[in-house]
Amino acid sequence: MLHIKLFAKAREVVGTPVVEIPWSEGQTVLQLKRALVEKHPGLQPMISRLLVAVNNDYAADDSMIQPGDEVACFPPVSGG
Amino acid sequence: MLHIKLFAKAREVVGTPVVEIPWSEGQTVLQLKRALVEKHPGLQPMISRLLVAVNNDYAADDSMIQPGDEVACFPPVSGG
Amino acid sequence: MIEMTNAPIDYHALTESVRSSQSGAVVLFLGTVREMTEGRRTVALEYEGYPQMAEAKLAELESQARSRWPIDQVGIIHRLGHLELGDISVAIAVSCPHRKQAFEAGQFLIDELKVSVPIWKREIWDDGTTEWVHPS
Amino acid sequence: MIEMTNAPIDYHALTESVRSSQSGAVVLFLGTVREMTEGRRTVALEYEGYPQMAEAKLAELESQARSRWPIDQVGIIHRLGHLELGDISVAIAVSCPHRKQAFEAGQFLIDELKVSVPIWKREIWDDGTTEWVHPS
Repeated sequence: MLHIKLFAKAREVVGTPVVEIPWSEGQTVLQLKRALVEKHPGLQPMISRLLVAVNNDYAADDSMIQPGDEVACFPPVSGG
Repeated sequence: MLHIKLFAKAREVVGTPVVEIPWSEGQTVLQLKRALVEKHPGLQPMISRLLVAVNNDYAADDSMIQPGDEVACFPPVSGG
Repeated sequence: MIEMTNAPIDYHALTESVRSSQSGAVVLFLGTVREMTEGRRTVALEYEGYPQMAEAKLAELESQARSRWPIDQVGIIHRLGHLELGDISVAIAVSCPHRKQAFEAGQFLIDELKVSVPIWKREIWDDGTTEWVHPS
Repeated sequence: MIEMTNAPIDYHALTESVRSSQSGAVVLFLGTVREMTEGRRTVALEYEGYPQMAEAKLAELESQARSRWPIDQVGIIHRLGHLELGDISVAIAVSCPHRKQAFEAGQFLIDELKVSVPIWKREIWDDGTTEWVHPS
């Protein structure tokens, strides 16, 4: 299982700050996004804007995620 | 008589913060500079850089100075 | 000093922490909660952050700034949680030998913070509605 | 607030005086006494001013800045007299709706102050010599 931290509107529409997704070696960020939306359809309207961070850095759609990675998913940032 | 306030190196080379120069209507900033240097030759090396302010504003060489004006003379500023 | 905090930001202590006799210039930037945005009235803002990644990203920004300007000291504090009108959401202090460097580095840090540091804000409007802010 | 003073500058009070819920950005600039200048070591600076004209010129600069940027509040304090290493010689605080405006206005004010405000400084070098600073 991969534990994915959610923030801001992504957390709000899912309703919880962490979700679990079954995971195996060799899968990518894009596959994670699709799995998230499948499990939590509320994320569908924002999928094109969703960002994924792996081990505290932004990860591109074709990046691999390993089972032990620290993973987060959130909309574009708006701090400051 | 015109009272001229001196600042910074101009004050230092003359040795006093205010000097008096005989004055009559219709004379200019340039005439003041010449009169100052004649009376205080220590100002000669810096005459080309000397600035004159009349009533709290910079005055060009051809500006007139009236007897009651507030007049100051000093080198280029270096605050901040 | 890089910090995420729920407490009010002590920008005076932050500024003192970057002062140094090796630097002739200090620039401090404060972001504060503004009431009016395009004609709409804000009553409060809520900031949410991913603190661990935010601190990592701010440390990266500090490194990038140090590679571009001769920075002496830098300090960044971002507040999270509920902020009222006028409250300080972010403070960035930077000291450099000369003023132009300090202005440029300070502006770079706040510009980049808004682009890459995982923090989100939600407007609470005076009509009671709330809205996650989209970056412009 | 425009002020010439012989006392240490309270930049915290100055910054508080420009904060406002109408502004999203505050920029504070501090000029401080730097030890090294082109390889020479300063031990102190002496600032002399023509306070009456300096305040008039600073008020003019404030007007010019207000005509170029939507400034909310601005405060400028310049210190005169004997300053030690690290002491603050000048503090400029400005608040604006948006950050770019505040950075630009702050930089304009310190750049122009150095050009037009009648204040002079004298270096006291570590070899005991003193030297009036020529503008660069």
